[in-house]
Amino acid sequence: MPEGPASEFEQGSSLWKDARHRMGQNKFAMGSLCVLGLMILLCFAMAWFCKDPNKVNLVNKFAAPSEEHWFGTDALGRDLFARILYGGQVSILVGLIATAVSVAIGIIYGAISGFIGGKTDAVLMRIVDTLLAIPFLVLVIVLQATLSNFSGEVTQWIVDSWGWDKQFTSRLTNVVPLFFALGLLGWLTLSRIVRAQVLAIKEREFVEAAVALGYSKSRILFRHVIPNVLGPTIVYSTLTVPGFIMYEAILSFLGLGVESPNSSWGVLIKEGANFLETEIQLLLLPGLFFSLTLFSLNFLGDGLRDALDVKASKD
Amino acid sequence: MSLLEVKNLKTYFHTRAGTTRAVDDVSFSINKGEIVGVVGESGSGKSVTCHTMLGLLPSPPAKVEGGSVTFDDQNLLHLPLPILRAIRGKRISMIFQDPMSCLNPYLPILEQVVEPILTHEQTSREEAESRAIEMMIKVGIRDAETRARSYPHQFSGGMRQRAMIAMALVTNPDLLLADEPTTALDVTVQARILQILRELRNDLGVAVLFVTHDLGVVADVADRVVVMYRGKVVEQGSVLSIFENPSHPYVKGLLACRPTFETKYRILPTVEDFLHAEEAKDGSLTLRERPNAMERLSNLENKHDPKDFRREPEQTLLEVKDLKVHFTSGSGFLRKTRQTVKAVDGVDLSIAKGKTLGLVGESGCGKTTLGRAILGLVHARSGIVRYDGAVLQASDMRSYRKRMQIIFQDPYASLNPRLTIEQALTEPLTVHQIGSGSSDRRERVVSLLEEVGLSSAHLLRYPHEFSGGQRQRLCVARALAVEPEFLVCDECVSAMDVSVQAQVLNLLNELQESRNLTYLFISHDLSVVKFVSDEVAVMQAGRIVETNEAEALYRQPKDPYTQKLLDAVPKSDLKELRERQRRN
Amino acid sequence: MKVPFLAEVVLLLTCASLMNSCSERTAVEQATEEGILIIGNTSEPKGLDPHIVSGVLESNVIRALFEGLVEGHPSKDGVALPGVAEKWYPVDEKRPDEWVFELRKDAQWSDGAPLTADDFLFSFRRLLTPELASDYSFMLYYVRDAEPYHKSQRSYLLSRKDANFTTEWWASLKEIDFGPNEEAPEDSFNFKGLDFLTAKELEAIQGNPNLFTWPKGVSAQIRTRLLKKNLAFAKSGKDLWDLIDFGATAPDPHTLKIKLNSPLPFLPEITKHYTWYPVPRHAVLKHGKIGDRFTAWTKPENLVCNGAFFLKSWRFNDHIEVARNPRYWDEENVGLNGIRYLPISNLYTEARMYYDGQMHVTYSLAPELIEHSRQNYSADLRNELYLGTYFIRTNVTHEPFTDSRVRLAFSLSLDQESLIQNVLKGGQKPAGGLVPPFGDYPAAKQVRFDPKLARELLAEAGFPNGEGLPDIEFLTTDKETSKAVAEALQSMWKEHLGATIKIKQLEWTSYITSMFDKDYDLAAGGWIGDYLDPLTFLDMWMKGTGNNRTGWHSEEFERLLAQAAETGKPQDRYDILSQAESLFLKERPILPVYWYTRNYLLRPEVKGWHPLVLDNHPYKFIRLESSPTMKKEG
Amino acid sequence: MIKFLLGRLMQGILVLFTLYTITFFLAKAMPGEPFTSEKNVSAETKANIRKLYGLDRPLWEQYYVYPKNIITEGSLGISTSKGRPVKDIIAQSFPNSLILGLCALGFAVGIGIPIGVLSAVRKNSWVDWSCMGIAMIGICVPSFTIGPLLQIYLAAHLPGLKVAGWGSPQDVILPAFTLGLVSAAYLARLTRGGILEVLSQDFVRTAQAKGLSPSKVIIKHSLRGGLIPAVAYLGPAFAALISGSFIVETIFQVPGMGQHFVNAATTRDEFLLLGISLFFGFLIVVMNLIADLLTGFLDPRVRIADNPE
Repeated sequence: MPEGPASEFEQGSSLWKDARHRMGQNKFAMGSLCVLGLMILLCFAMAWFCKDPNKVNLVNKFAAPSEEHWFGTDALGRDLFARILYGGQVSILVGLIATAVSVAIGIIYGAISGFIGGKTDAVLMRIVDTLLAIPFLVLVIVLQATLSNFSGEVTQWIVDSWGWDKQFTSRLTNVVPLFFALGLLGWLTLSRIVRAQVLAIKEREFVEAAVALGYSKSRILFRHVIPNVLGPTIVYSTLTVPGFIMYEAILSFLGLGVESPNSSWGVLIKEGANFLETEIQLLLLPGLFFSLTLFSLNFLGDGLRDALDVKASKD
Repeated sequence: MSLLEVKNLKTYFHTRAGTTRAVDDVSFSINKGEIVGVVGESGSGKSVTCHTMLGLLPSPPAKVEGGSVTFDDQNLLHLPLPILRAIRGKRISMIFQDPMSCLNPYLPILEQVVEPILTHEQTSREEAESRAIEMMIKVGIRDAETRARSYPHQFSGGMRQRAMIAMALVTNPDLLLADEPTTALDVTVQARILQILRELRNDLGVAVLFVTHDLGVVADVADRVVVMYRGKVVEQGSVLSIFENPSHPYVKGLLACRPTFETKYRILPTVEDFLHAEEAKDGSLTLRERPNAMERLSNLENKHDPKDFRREPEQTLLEVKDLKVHFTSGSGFLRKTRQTVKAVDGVDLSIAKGKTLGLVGESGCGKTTLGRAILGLVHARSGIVRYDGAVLQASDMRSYRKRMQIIFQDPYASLNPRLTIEQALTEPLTVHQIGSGSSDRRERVVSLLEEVGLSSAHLLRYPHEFSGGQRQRLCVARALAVEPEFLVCDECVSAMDVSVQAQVLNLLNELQESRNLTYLFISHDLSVVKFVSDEVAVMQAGRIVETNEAEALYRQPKDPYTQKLLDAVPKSDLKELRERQRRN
Repeated sequence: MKVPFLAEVVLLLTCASLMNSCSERTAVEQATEEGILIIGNTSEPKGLDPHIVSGVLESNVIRALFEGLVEGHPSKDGVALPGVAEKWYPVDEKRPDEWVFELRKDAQWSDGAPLTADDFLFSFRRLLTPELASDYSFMLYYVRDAEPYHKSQRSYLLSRKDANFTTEWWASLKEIDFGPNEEAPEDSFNFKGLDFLTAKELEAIQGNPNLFTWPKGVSAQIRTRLLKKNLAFAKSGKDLWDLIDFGATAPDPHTLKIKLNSPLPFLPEITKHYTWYPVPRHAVLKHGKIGDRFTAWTKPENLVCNGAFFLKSWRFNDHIEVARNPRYWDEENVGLNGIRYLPISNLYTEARMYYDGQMHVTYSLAPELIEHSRQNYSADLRNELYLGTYFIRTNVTHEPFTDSRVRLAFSLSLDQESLIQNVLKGGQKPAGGLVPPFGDYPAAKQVRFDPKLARELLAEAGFPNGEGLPDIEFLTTDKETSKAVAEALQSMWKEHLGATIKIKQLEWTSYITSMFDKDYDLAAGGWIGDYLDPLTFLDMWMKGTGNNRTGWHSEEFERLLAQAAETGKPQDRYDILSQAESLFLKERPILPVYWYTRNYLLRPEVKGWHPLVLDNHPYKFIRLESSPTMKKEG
Repeated sequence: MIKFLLGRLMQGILVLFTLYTITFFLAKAMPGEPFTSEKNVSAETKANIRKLYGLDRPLWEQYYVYPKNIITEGSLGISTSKGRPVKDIIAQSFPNSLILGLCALGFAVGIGIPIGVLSAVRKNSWVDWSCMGIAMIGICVPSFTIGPLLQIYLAAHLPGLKVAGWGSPQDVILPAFTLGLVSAAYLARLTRGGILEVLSQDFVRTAQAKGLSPSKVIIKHSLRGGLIPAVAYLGPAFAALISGSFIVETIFQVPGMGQHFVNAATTRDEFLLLGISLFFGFLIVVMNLIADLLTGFLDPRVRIADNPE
């Protein structure tokens, strides 16, 4: 499909231009966008001015919030604020990239399944059924085993041939398999939703018009069908982000993901949950950042859906 | 005393974009047992008036700004909701335009018909059901006892509308609000429904407020007519007086722009020929009559003899031989039997280059499927389609796409809502590699737009920003972008107001002349088909029952089915009206 | 459609909870009254067959159901009380390599069958039956001929009494491996091993000697002879059991005589381990053959036992309940009417259930909750020394740990005290050596925190201030606690040595596998003693032992262990073992960090529960006394 | 109908077989093996136990023996970690998971759908926002947080509720709540969307014009169509709910099936793994089928599908 991706991109610009206009009028969405922007600013820019998030000070564990440590310290005396910000980097990236990967796969897979229909559809959907039943943990353990050596080699290769900083590179090569794993697993339900949407869109006359105009199947799929299923898909995919972020925590404990002592919101929350009786702020503070981000992401998704819904502005 | 009186009703819509005065100072009344037609094109406020009466408008954005609707000495607009609910469906019932979307697809028909009884009366379910079935029989649903438990989608359009009517009448209401009840129906069905409404009025004394955009229908059924334009009543009076002697320019235009069997000219007049509307900044409207409108109309009539300019046929462009398209149903689940529907069952036809073949038939007769099968959009089971001498194969269909195009019924649904006009029109050029480079293509797009009466200012807009007529022009422009020789027009004006319809029909005629196009014009509207076609084919149940020169076919139908179709068309010429007046 | 059903469920639930709320008593109060001890037991047992299971939690149940030759003391470590045996003594006090156990005459099984020495012999044989594939068979290897039988060393057993083989040779035959060789190509005879070949296969080799590759040092004459003997035996269809001269014998139904390979002064200690418990011969054979692993004899309705309790009910993954065994010989002194074991794998849930009054004893206590418990349940919080050591394995085949100075440096830079106080919080003891302190064994004090010396040693090894050290991978498991410990250690090594440590967290089996494959630099680990002797900590570091996994070995170390095995006098033996430990610590292939303590919660109404380093509290001495006030928290 | 069911049955068998193949090779690809232990187990013992489980046989043989045994003996193998037949493990733990899953589903449906409806009816009001906010919390807050919170702040103070355990009927309340929360939240959102879609359709106006009360309009005319997206979601979700959840089961001490997914993987118990994966796959196949049938029941139009020949 030669013109597929290119035309989608071309399509994208005008689609978003139009959507942006409508977004501007949605106060909730704009507010959410601001919160999200602030969060990204905090985690990616502000974090550089923070304390070392991995500086252990065993004596000063569970310190109360102070000028020195804004949010206090954790069980090993590390600055909680810095850990939340640095953890946010991983979690935001995981959330966004894994969602993007799964949305990309899910949309294309679901769209193809729904668009072609018939036997292909049945086969593709049964494949989804099969994949849904594969034990997740087993897959992760196998992935971990195969990828861990691989990522080490890749790190070495990047360091050798491009001269990148080793620390940075290894952090990157450690997290990338994680995105891969999560994105690979997250698209299953999404593809079902997309498929249902495509089945409805397929019957619309403009698709038939496109056939009549002699457009290729891939062009019709990418330019006429998929853009029209984006709205509901976006809303659903914002709902999957929290799942991804929490999954990341579980994977990290299995050796796939962020490497100790680095952290992420999921890991902070998971660890914090163990201090419920005694140090509940270890759960609440990362939880606050996490929830705030997800709330705004969700409202943003809703706003986007409305903005992308051309029908909504028809009167 | 009148049954219902609307006085100075004002309903406005307040949206972010501004205030729309949907109903602006409207007054009229209905007496017991009277059928009043409310006529206007879409957006004239006729439906909003109806909905306002029963408080069915979503608020916000709608708001009643003034006036009263008096029914039974009560002002419906100020009734508390529970009391209004007791009137809804009991004293005043309503029928809506689209029986498919207005019947709940998830519930059996019977369930929906008994619902008003069970809601408003203390009756046992059995009794309610028997009454419902009785009413369904009365409105002409065959085998009502057995079919009552079917779901809406298992009914044909006409049957659904009958079910709607049954549902509305089952509580013996005093007033029936019928909002475009026949618009989506075939002529024969429409004729039957109109007949039923008349009978009901005669038998039960039900008053009917009949809302429609079709003057022909109004002439057929109504006692009095209220003509609305842009939220205002522009004229009201008895049917005869309006048809005989319209005073308002809009009404004059409306009457003139409908093609009838008698229409002889090639270019239809439009409402704009008669009416000049000026919108002031505050939204108020000034309507002025264009001078000499009638004069120009008669000029048109004189100048264009339809047969004048038509060349003799040169060659056959399209030939269809024994085409069959079958659908199977039942491969879905929960269905016991597998059925084959012969949508197109052995059709032969041919169209000469530069000519228009009209294809008429009722919905479900297979005419749309035939059109699509010719273009290879639907897989044909057997038969041959020969185009320009060559037999079309499914495998090389794409190379013919450039030469054969289609225009669909619903211009909104057939434009991708996510593409700007420029994108939508440039795309076929890119795909078929017409024009060199983007600037050349852009020029072509602009000239296409101008050809269909739009301008380059519209390039960056989205379909939803256009009116229905403009959208259909866009569809035409898109179809023309690949410079086809042959166009299938599938009910392409059916959903339009007459004034818009006139514009589009004029456009099609102009294009045929300028580009020497060949049309297959599919429609259920016999008047329109007659207006555009050189030759007309009548289709019934997947077969063509009669083909003839347009004039000849309408004058002397050979097939009884053609005759039946022609009879069903509402007669709105003055002669007929006077005759009816006399009868009454 | 769904609503009425749902309403029903809700109604039902409400009714049930209302009814229950009428009786405000907690589960513990009720159980105390009934004399039932509710005890946390982490997880669902893999079974209750003493010969098949190998875990602590299984042993907790088995100890209630079965009784061995001797019984543990409720409050003293290393003291044996009469169990099935009334009396026991070594035949020769000076060289305790033969023991006599006099069984009580009234010993009987819970179904009334008499318990005799035969049951013990049957049990020993069953444990050693190769087909049973018991993990813990080696616990019987002390007994004469137990090992060659269990390992099916047919060639060895056939040859040792043959006059044609010299004594030295057949002694060495034990070392030459005729067992399975996994490196040989599959389906080859070497892959199966000479000892496991059938008569047909042996005949094939006789016909074509190239089919089997003999180990080095086996002369052609001996080859022929071995082959012949093996063939004759395989043809005879006899069991290997008939060939051995098994150390355990029963001169009469109530006497058990056990002949050991070498002197073992602490044999009674070892017999406390459940692998030495008797199983009912009649019941086991009723449900299968001696070597059948999956038989129904341990099902609640079939299980026959000889302990203070019998199996009352077993709801998979929910609970196991045992009840007082009326046929137990000492029934009148059993304090409990029953014990209910709950398989609670979530530490936090367990603690919360305890706080909620649902159990008497927890299995353990999460470090995060120790402080909370200390404040709110100070009387209940137990903190007891446990026979276990937490250490870090070094991979001595990986740079830089090939150098003992580096290993020492890494050990010396561990701030054990700080780790215990701030991270573990369970009152653990900084490990001075490998073997935790108990009894008369002199605990080592070689391991300490000395960052200055550590830096010097590291510099000496060529890594001043950690320069030149490669990135070091620290392998640990997926538990939250191990993560916190790893992060703390990571920062210590960073601070004191300038080493860059990468923490690699893996789930349990992957972690063990990585360790097996020596795919690590440093690996967290620990060891809990099986019995009360230093050997349980020391013998795993011998060459080729399954649990070594560091790649380290030392001939001197092994010589010392062999010498200890031949030493009968306990104090002398301890001294030799202590020397071995000291040598081990000097080399330091592992970095001992702390000695375990057990932290758990225990209700005050539980009496007779005393600290024991093996945590094997004999249930018969425990009793419950109602305390007057018990309320729900808050 | 019968043909349709037969077709889906065939597809289901294919799905299960593919699932078996993938899981089998994944299980073999995991590092370590069932008898990996930190105990000092001799090579001979390991060889014996491998033989006992048939793990010494060639891979292809192991590959076909397992399905063969399912068909011929109805056996799912013997768990290497629990030492008992996999069938028994499923038979003993699935009923508990089923009860818990049903209650969680009941809760999710009982809370999620009304909230969704309420939200849709009061669209863009504070009711809508707070309902959707609650739903969002339900989606955001992981069960390993909500579970302990319930234990500490609810169970410890309320008489009749236990922190954990699985003995009396009320023990199901907290785990079912925890397990069902996410589903309830999703359902609320899906229902809201579905109802809004239906409410914008013309037949709702017809119902209003008949004089029906708003509640009747919602219940009778909107709910059925509005629930279709929720039902489509419920199919796989239900399979996931009744197959148990590791986290909820370990927090609340429920003897369900979910923990076996994790334990089988971590102990490399491949027979248990295969057994429960196939069982889960079977549930998914059945639930999707039921969801499809239910959609057909809710939407009479789906029952007719016209396909060109």
